[in-house]
Amino acid sequence: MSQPRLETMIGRISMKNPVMVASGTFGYGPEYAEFIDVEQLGALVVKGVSVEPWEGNRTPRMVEVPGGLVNAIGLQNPGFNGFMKTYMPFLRTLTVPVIVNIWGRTLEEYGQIAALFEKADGVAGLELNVSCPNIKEGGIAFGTDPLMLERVVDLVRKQTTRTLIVKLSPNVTRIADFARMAEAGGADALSLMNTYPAMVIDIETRRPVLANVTGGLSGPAIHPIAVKLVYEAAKAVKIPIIGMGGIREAAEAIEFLIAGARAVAVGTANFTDPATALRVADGIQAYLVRKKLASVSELVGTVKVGS
Amino acid sequence: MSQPRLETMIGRISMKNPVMVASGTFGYGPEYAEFIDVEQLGALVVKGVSVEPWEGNRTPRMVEVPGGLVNAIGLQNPGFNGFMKTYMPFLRTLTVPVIVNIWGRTLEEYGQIAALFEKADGVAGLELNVSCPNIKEGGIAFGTDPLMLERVVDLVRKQTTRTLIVKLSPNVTRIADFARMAEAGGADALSLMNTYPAMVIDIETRRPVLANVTGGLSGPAIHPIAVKLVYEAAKAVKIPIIGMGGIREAAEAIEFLIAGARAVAVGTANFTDPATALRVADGIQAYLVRKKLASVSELVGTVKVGS
Amino acid sequence: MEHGTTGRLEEARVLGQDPVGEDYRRLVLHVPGIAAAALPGQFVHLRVPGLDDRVLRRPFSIYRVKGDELLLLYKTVGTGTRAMNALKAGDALSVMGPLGRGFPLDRPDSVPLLVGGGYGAAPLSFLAERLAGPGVVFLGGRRAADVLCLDDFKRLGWEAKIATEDGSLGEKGLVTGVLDRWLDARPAGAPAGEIYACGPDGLLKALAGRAKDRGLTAWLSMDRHMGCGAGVCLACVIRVKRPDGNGGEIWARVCKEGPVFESRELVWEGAAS
Amino acid sequence: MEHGTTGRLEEARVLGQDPVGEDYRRLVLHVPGIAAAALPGQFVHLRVPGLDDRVLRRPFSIYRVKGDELLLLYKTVGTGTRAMNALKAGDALSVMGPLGRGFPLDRPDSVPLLVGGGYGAAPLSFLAERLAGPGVVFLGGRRAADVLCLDDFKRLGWEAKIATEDGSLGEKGLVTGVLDRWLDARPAGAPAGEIYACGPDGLLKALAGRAKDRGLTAWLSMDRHMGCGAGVCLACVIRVKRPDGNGGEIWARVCKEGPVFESRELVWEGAAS
Ligand SMILES: Cc1cc2nc3c(=O)[nH]c(=O)nc-3n(C[C@H](O)[C@H](O)[C@H](O)COP(=O)(O)OP(=O)(O)OC[C@H]3O[C@@H](n4cnc5c(N)ncnc54)[C@H](O)[C@@H]3O)c2cc1C
Ligand SMILES: Cc1cc2nc3c(=O)[nH]c(=O)nc-3n(C[C@H](O)[C@H](O)[C@H](O)COP(=O)(O)OP(=O)(O)OC[C@H]3O[C@@H](n4cnc5c(N)ncnc54)[C@H](O)[C@@H]3O)c2cc1C
Ligand SMILES: Cc1cc2nc3c(=O)[nH]c(=O)nc-3n(C[C@H](O)[C@H](O)[C@H](O)COP(=O)(O)O)c2cc1C
Ligand SMILES: Cc1cc2nc3c(=O)[nH]c(=O)nc-3n(C[C@H](O)[C@H](O)[C@H](O)COP(=O)(O)O)c2cc1C
Ligand code: FES
Ligand code: FES
Repeated sequence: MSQPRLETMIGRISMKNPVMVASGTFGYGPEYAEFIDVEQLGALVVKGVSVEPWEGNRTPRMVEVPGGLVNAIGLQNPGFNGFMKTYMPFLRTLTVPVIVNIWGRTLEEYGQIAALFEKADGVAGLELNVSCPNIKEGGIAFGTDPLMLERVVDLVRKQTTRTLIVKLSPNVTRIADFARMAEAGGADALSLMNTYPAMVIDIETRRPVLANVTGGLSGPAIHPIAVKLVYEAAKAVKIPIIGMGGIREAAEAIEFLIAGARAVAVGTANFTDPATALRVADGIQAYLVRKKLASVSELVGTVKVGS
Repeated sequence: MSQPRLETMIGRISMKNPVMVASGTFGYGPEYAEFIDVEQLGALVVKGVSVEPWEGNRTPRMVEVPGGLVNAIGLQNPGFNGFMKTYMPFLRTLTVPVIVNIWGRTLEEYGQIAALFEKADGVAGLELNVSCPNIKEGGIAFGTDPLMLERVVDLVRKQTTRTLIVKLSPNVTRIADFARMAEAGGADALSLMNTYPAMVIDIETRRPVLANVTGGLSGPAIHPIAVKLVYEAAKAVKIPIIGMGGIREAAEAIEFLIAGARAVAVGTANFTDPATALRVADGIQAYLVRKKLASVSELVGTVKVGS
Repeated sequence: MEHGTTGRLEEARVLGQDPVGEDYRRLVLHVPGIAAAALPGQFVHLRVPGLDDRVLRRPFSIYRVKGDELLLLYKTVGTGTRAMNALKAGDALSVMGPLGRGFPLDRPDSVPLLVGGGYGAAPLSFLAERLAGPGVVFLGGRRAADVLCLDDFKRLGWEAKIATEDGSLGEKGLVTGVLDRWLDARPAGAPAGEIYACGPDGLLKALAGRAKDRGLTAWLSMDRHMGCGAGVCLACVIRVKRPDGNGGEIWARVCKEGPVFESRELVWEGAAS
Repeated sequence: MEHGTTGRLEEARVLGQDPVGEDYRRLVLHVPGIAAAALPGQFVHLRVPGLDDRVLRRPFSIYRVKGDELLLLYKTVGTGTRAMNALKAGDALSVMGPLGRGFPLDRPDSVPLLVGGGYGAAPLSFLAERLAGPGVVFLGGRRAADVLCLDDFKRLGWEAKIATEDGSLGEKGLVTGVLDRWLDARPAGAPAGEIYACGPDGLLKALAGRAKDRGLTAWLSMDRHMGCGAGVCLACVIRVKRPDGNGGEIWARVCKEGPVFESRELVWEGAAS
């Protein structure tokens, strides 16, 4: 038998395998390139970039919990110019598709950052972060109000011809409503989930461990929640979905694909093992071989519900 | 130094220690009484009871995941009469306060079950379950719509003079809104959180593992989410809060108390070790001694936020 | 007819374990209270040490009791059983048991026919030890290595009939085939046989069919995924006929009303999972 | 001035470990690639095996390098280090390293003054080995058992000055006191000392003060909780002065721009956590 085809499409981005890395867990590209061959990734999603440089939150910004971690980095980034100068030259040397995660504090800023990237070479797609739980303005406020969501997606859509991925917040009652809103607003794809709002208290000092008081939970702990969200969103929309949340091994990625995701992203597990995404891609391939499936597409959304 | 006081009050229920067991994870009382001394519990909360007997969901109903489990029992129960006949005689022999978790498929059924328990001796309080993710009608539908929530709480309040605890769903964007609604409707206390909607897919069969397709995630995985919800709810209301979600050791319970809970409940960990609640109560006592605190009240809600 | 006893939560000490063929292991625990109360067909619920990210115990049939010692016979199949491989003499672990209702021991008028598949032989070995006199045991498995406890039964003077799917031990085929031929060869008028079985669902279902067709009584020990193991969580339920006999069905908890059920009580469609 | 090297992801084999006093252990790893590239002050990021419910690696300074072997000196303080106690010869574990920028090795005109608190002595021992000639090392700790690597320094011919808070070894008090007196006793015109330090934040902050007051250069190795260890996650950041020198502050990643910083770069207020 010939090798199964791992290729998948997200909007107009064609990926050689369905495994990307999640924004904020892979830096801007060069950092982990010392340790693994980043060219083997399905796609590389960089940390959130805004129009102006942003300091992020005070420290501590991260705390490990059983089954994951809670972070409140607060979207620290060098701004559009800093990003273009420091990281784009490296990213342009890659053949792997580069997706830039973008965010703003206001509707206008979302529009501006999308417009700025319209002129940037070497960026295959934009991932619109409307779901960061760790900043006071912007972020999750856009992702948990359906009307705001549609407005921001619609606005960004008008500014960009790149593949537009909208990253949804899990912190809503009915994800299907938000998935539909993003689709209606012109998204080419959806990604979910972002981290879930959470808090850790140090019982010795009785202070929140994070300087930001609350943060976002990621890692294996959230995986069954993420699978449910991907499943619900996939039923609601026609555009492709990128599933993420707690992937460590191929099995967890395969669950997302079966639930309806066309691609997946590895986040927190990069910290455990920077080679996770490559291992997961290999594992998906081995699974397809074992299951005699000719391609990833034969797996996507095939969850059998009902008897 | 004299022993710290572990007593706490939830509505008019006085508990000798702040550790109860969570509904659905301790049966109706007699089951675990073979294994541990249930009289040492702060309170005993029984599994959800409805007006008529209820079959619950088909099997499989539970699946273990890293850091917890996903269940879709579907509120199987013998109905009011069956409960009164089979379990109330045992429960009446106890001095520990008994709280009955109640639910209905319709507004009317919520009212009826509350009214039925009004005549039942030996029931200290009712916990209104408006947050079960595992039944088609009722349950979470009431807990994720603020107006529905206020209506059902208001209705039940009119039917009962018992301490009324409203068990909130975590599956909402702003828990504070729901906490306030329940308080406005006449709740004496709030409990949170119930399980979080989740899904597990068997990658060999490509079927959801649970017959109900989706279920609710519980256990250590959800603890940092629950702490955040308790913290937010405690800021929003004056009535006491019962914190639960992922407690295994005293430390996790203490986090809830510091975040603002007056009592806590142990759920999934009962399956790991039926003596968890007793161990947690002992651990809280040891902590109070070590921290030279005279009572649980000196701990409740003392989280230091800001510098 | 009560074949259960009161359970307890006990801290056991591992005395040792040794491999039984390739896939199975025998684990010896020092756990006096549970050992004293244990009856054949009952099970224990183990908290496997070191499984920090797992919240559930693991259920195992009681294989044998020797004074204060309790023996288990387990197959390594997943996370929990893999972690059990690392248990060594001196380790402590929390055990709940004995749990559930076991096999009836008070049915002297019939020949006991024990039918086991794979590790299903374990509780039958314990049963054979506690039954008044010897009977016949039918053991099956995929291959020779899956036929367990043969020596135990021989030691007790039981007649053993074997079948393996690959023919590597005994007859080639299913154990139900061997049982069928044995039953067919029974002289008319010989005392009725009564089946006691433990093994995979397929085997138990086939035996329920045989029992019905031939008018035999069959006691089947069911294997379902468990949460609490103590009748609390309602995860392990299967469909059984209403005891009032008017045709309805209800749920029974395998951990509490079972694991052993009389085959006529069971409703196979609803229970298959 | 670059004191870092390119990191790699390498599968290490444990060669053994042995206790160093009550609370510390020396772990020996066979990890040729990282050992060859390691520089003093750099660290490795370990995936501790068996920590199934933990997602982060654990950072440790490189204590010594012997051919293909890398030695760590660690204190057991929590989940990860407790699990490390179980590592035994033959175990495999994933190591990222060498990471970060270490101490400068190219400053020959000054007397190296090494100041270590607790396990902070470990990277200084490595540094002493790689520095051109011997200097003076100042070691402090709560009690005698917290004064580490003394033999290493003696072997290299270094003068060692000790202070313990309980007076159980060397002078009673803080190591900064001993340093102060040594500096005060320095004849005028003697070559300037340059401080290289690793230890608790309090010690490093005190040294930064000394350096400023006395016009000395001090290289401080900072200890912050880390996520990725590779400059990716921005969890480990501390406040430093803008390199352009016009008064502003920016974040620096301890895992990447550090862990060693020149004390004048650091902004203590923002960094205290
Ligand atoms: C009453 C009873 C008696 C049993 N007696 C024995 C015995 O004597 N020897 C033996 O080897 N096995 C026995 N089993 C099966 C044994 O419980 C499982 O093999 C074991 O739980 C697998 O755990 P794991 O973590 O290795 O597998 P995993 O697949 O990693 O376990 C995941 C989850 O599924 C559950 N699970 C997986 N397989 C089974 C199964 N077959 N039955 C029940 N739960 C399962 C686990 O308990 C756990 O909750 C018995 C089961 C029951 C219900
Ligand atoms: C650059 C650097 C070099 C270090 N060198 C050494 C060394 O040579 N010897 C040694 O014994 N220790 C060293 N440490 C500290 C060591 O990393 C921690 O003691 C260790 O991570 C504790 O892990 P744990 O799981 O046992 O503790 P836990 O408290 O259970 O850990 C929980 C989390 O907090 C983190 N953490 C806890 N304490 C520290 C700490 N002091 N520093 C950083 N992270 C911490 C852990 O990594 C983990 O993410 C160094 C730290 C850094 C940043
Ligand atoms: C440290 C950290 C930083 C993150 N930064 C971003 C970010 O800048 N933009 C964004 O959209 N998501 C960010 N995320 C969310 C991840 O991209 C991902 O959605 C989430 O962590 C769930 O996946 P995981 O469980 O595999 O980590 C961040 C997550 C972590 C842990
Ligand atoms: C098997 C199971 C059954 C449950 N049944 C109920 C129920 O009947 N009513 C209810 O309000 N909550 C029910 N819950 C939710 C728990 O009471 C609790 O809110 C939740 O499990 C979180 O706590 P934990 O993480 O400690 O388990 C159930 C949970 C589990 C795991
Ligand atoms: S396993 Fe919980 S009721 Fe049977
Ligand atoms: S630890 Fe991740 S950037 Fe330093």
